[in-house]
Amino acid sequence: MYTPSFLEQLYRTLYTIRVFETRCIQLYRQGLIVGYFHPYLGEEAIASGACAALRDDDYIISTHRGHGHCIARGGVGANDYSPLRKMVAEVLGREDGYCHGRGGSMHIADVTRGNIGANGIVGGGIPIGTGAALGIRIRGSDQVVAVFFSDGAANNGVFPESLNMAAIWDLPVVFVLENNQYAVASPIEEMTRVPDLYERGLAYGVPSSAVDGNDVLAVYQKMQEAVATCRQGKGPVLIEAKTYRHGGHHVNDPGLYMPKDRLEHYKARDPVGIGRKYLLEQGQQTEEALRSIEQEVDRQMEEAIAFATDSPHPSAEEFLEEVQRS
Amino acid sequence: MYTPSFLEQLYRTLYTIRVFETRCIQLYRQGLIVGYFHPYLGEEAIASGACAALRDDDYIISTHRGHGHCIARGGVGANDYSPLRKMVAEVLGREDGYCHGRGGSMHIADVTRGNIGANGIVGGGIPIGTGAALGIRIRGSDQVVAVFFSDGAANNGVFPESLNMAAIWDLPVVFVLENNQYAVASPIEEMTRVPDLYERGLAYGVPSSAVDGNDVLAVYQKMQEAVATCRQGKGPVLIEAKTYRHGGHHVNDPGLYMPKDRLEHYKARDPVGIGRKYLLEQGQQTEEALRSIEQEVDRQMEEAIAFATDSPHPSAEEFLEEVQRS
Amino acid sequence: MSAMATPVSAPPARVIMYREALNEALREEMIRDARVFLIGGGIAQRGGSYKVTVGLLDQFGPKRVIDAPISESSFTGMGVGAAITGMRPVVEILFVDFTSLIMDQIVNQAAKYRFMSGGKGRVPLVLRTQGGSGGSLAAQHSQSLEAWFYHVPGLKLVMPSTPYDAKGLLKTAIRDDDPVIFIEHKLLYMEKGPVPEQEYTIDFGVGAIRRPGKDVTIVAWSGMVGRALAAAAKLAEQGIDAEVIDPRTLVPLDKEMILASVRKTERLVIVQEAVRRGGVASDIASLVQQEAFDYLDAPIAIVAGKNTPIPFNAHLERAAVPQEGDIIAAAKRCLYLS
Amino acid sequence: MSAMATPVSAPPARVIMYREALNEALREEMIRDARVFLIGGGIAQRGGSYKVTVGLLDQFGPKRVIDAPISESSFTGMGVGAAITGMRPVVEILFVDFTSLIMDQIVNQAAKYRFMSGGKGRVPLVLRTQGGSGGSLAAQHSQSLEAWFYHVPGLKLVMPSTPYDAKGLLKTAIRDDDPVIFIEHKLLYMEKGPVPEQEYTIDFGVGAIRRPGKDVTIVAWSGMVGRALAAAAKLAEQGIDAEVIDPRTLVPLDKEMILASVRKTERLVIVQEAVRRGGVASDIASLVQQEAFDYLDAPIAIVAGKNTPIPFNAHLERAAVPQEGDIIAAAKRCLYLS
Ligand SMILES: Cc1ncc(C[n+]2csc(CCOP(=O)(O)OP(=O)(O)O)c2C)c(N)n1
Ligand SMILES: Cc1ncc(C[n+]2csc(CCOP(=O)(O)OP(=O)(O)O)c2C)c(N)n1
Ligand SMILES: [Mg+2]
Ligand SMILES: [Mg+2]
Repeated sequence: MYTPSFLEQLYRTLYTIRVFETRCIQLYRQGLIVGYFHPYLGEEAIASGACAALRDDDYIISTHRGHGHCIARGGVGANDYSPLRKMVAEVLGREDGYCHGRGGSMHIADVTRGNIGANGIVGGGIPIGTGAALGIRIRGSDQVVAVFFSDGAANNGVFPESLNMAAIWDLPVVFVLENNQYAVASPIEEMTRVPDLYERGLAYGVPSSAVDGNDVLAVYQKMQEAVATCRQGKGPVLIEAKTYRHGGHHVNDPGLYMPKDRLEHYKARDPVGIGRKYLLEQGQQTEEALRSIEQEVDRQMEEAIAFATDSPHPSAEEFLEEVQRS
Repeated sequence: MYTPSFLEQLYRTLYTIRVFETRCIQLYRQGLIVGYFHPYLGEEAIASGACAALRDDDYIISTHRGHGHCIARGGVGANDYSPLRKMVAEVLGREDGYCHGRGGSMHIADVTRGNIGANGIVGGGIPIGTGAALGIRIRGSDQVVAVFFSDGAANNGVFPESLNMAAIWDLPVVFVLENNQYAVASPIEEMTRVPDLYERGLAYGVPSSAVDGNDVLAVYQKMQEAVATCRQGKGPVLIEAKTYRHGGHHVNDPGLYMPKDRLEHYKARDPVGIGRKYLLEQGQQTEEALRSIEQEVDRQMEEAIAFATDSPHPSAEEFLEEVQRS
Repeated sequence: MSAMATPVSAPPARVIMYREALNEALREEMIRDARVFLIGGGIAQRGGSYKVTVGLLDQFGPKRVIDAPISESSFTGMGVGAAITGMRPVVEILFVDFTSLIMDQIVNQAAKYRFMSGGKGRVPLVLRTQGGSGGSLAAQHSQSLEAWFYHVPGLKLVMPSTPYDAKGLLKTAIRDDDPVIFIEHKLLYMEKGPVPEQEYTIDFGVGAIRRPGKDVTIVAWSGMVGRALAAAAKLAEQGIDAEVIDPRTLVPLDKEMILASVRKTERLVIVQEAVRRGGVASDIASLVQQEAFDYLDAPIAIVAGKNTPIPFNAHLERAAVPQEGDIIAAAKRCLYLS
Repeated sequence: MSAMATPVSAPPARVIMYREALNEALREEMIRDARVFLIGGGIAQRGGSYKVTVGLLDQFGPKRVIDAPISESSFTGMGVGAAITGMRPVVEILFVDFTSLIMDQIVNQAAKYRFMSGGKGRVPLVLRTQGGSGGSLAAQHSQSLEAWFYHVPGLKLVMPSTPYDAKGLLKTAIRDDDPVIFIEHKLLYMEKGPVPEQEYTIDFGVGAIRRPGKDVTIVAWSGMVGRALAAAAKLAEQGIDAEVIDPRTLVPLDKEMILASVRKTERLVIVQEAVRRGGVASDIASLVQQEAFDYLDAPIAIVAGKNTPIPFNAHLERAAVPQEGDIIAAAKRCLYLS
């Protein structure tokens, strides 16, 4: 059904995100990364599956937990790992980072690839992404926007506001709600009476449904359907991808409040493992071929780290000159 | 089923609101009232029916279209028309008004009667009313809050935010959505795909339903049930009362965009007329008895106008002294 | 552009209203650039509460003149997103009081995006809004909140006082590649003034000397310019020759024009409708005392709104904001004549 | 209260952290008054991102220590409604940057309700929040936005710099019948200082002379007080005797203390972490030049944040906000020593 090369690329994305987060957590512990750092571990399938359904001229908008989206959208491919280098450089605050060290983990944007960017305000990106879709509708093109956000952001009033406006103006936007069931330490069951958050979309007449967020192909298929709806001019779709973090909210949160059995349940349904299995079984690749992909990613990650640590800090003088001119 | 005196009081409220608005519009045209003035004509049954289901120690919160709520809650009774005088004085900006002329039509509050007040920010009162309910829950009393707002306000993100928090904390608040099908000149059909706005409540697990907002007894019954749910500690209820303005958005808006046939349809179902019929038929009152109530209200309104026009403007000197002290 | 409001050699201009001038600016820029679109409450069908957008729906259709639900925070954010991805939105917020609902999208998103993205992203968004008191609209529809935006790096801030400036500055704002806060005044919409037929724009950061004078400098903007000029006329009758400066844009600010005037008059009165505490006037005063310390012959006087929400009652409302007499008194105080 | 930070005859006080002092204030006021409750994000179970509310859930239960969804605008509004109807909410907004989401409820509702209701309603609400840069939290988690609140009639504004003040001022804030904005600083939470065991409160509007001096007055608040004191120490080594004043509350402001000091030193440096343009420093400068014009021997110097969003990179972050050296240089400039 899916070509091996497609499944390979999906897996490469999944695995790259996994390696990026794992290694960056180590860099954080070594003091090389500072500030806030929110890993996407356990949620890799959502960004990977969703972005695979997009065209080059589409847009995405991301969150504070944005490394996965940036990598998936950045198009790390067999022949181009440069996005990884710019990512690592940015989370290290270096001049060669996506934002020349001005943004950091919470504000990575990749305008050239249609990644409008991460956001430090929970929910802040939802109307912005919806506005990109408004621009598309005005221009009359058939581009699509994917707006990523999580369950906590769904309680910011801008979510229903944006949903409603997307609905009445038939905007080509897919709301990808990454329901990892926590906003920091607040469990979804305590933050709403209806933990199936896609029901909120129905109240606004938006086609809405849930999907297994740990299954990259399930996400991809859902997203493909949603994107098709958008491209046909039928307006927005809401996808609630159910998932779970593999750890705490950020690097320094041990996540002790997460019930062990639930965590184990989700870890057993590891998105990277599931993607690997697809590539082995549906993609009919050998274990060896997979290992070679993994080794290549591992190697590229080390190169990215070397690149980033070699990259200079942005110059304070230049910065002050810029400020002076502003 | 209902006692004549209960129906009489309901009708007195309906009729008082009608007379207040009608006469004030004349005062506005005479230049005695200035600023924004949003009549409640056509919606009288909602405030009258809903407030009748409340206890003296309950709270309400109102909107920019708030005269009806203030009169209904103010408890204009056979023997006390003083609220009417304070109302007229306030919309005339006089010292004897509810707010000593500082608030005006858009900010009338009657703290002593648990009317938290009108609001110039559409939707602004929704979280405030919900917060009154939070206070009740913390104190552990069985008071209830009625939050009045209209379809336009339902699109302000604070509505779903507040609905959700009321739901998770089982707050004793009745959201009374006065769906008059317009926000200024914007028709509800253009502002949402799902004009049955109560469906938004369902998405948050809040018992929600619609009622004929022109039928004062239907509103009263719905409200009674909702208030009972709240007093039992079961949390919030959303009531969508469908209605229609009898004219434009404010005094100076002729409302030409309102389709004639729809307007006629609703005028034929005039809430004051319906309340009158209830009193005549269920209440078994004579036409003559009704006329005498009406004449009394008419007379009281003229007295209120005389009182208000006699009331002094607030003193600028005192005002400046207050400011100085602040 | 010359620093004076009207170009010296321009042919005699038509006289039109402030709101008509704004309408022309929007219309011309929408014709000129297909990326420009408008979004706000009641701006399409109704043509706006103050009739600024009248006729634009008919001319440009509902895709470019959009009536939005009462979801200010999100439709402003949508403007931000559209701007980032290549459009030129003009977002209208009916009253500056309601910008309290959209500060996140303006301050944390629009103003910072260019910087946070390392200069790669731009947000060419115009926020049109309207402030000031007058007309008994009470505490939530009468504020002057320019100081909030003035304090935020990444925003430009425009406050036109004449039809001529309204048109020229709005056109410049729409062509700017960064976010511009454009604050109109509710009492000015029906004011008339000369506006040339031919196309023009007005550079940001260039103030206008509304009345040359030598005895005292009066700086005022938006609704206060007229009041300052009226005060200056009365002062002239008393032999006091006031220079009235309208900075027109507060960010960027034509500091040099103000400093040059103060070096000449050695006295400065700053008039703002906003409450005094923490207002823009304080900041201008702080700059002038810093850069023209040795020229000042008297303390800089600030004439400003009182420390109160605006009252509904018209008498109190008037007492709450600067009147002609307050400006005259302040100017005389600077001249040690009171 | 004496104007000094610590009462003169108090017994030797414990030394505790700023965040512990805040915790004690909350705990004591919650014991004292059953109407006091807390609402915010992650304040109950987790005890707050900066551990200020640790242990309060256990002691007071989930009805009075409430973890709210990410619905800042509404849970702040709920605080307003609870306050109007007899409660004493302490609303926590994790970062002052996020107050951009709640300005309507604070400015249009809380601040104006007393006035609009003709004095009949009161809003005894405390908004606790936290600002400032440090720690590479980047542009949306590092702002200093006190100027927004400072400009709004009806709000009080408290910015404690020591554990002692944090406790005493928070207790006063909770007992106040009107809305109080209480802004902590992220770099101060772990700072230690003496805090007496016995109960005390601190009156609003009473500044503290942190270091007496005669050559130059330095006014600083919140995170900048420490930096000003460090600068003063260095200045002392160079024979310059700086007086450091911490106003502690910006509204009401202890103007008299500042004026008295300036009349003595004849020179003033104001230090704020916020960007210069439109900041509180400008307003204080405008007041002082007005009321102590004849005493000033040099222009008032403002040392402030640069006109930029705060960068992520730590080097740039430092360059964006005032450092010790900047304060020293400004003081010397005032003394014409640079
Ligand atoms: C408006 C706002 N409120 C609070 C925060 C603090 N905060 C940062 S991440 C976070 C949790 C967000 O939860 P969710 O949206 O579910 O995203 P997730 O972390 O699960 O990806 C919170 C509360 C913030 N950054 N912005
Ligand atoms: C936040 C906000 N946006 C816009 C306005 C301008 N405005 C005043 S009344 C109104 C319409 C409100 O519609 P709705 O909530 O349906 O109330 P109704 O007038 O029908 O009672 C609008 C848009 C406002 N006052 N506040
Ligand atoms: Mg989450
Ligand atoms: Mg309506």
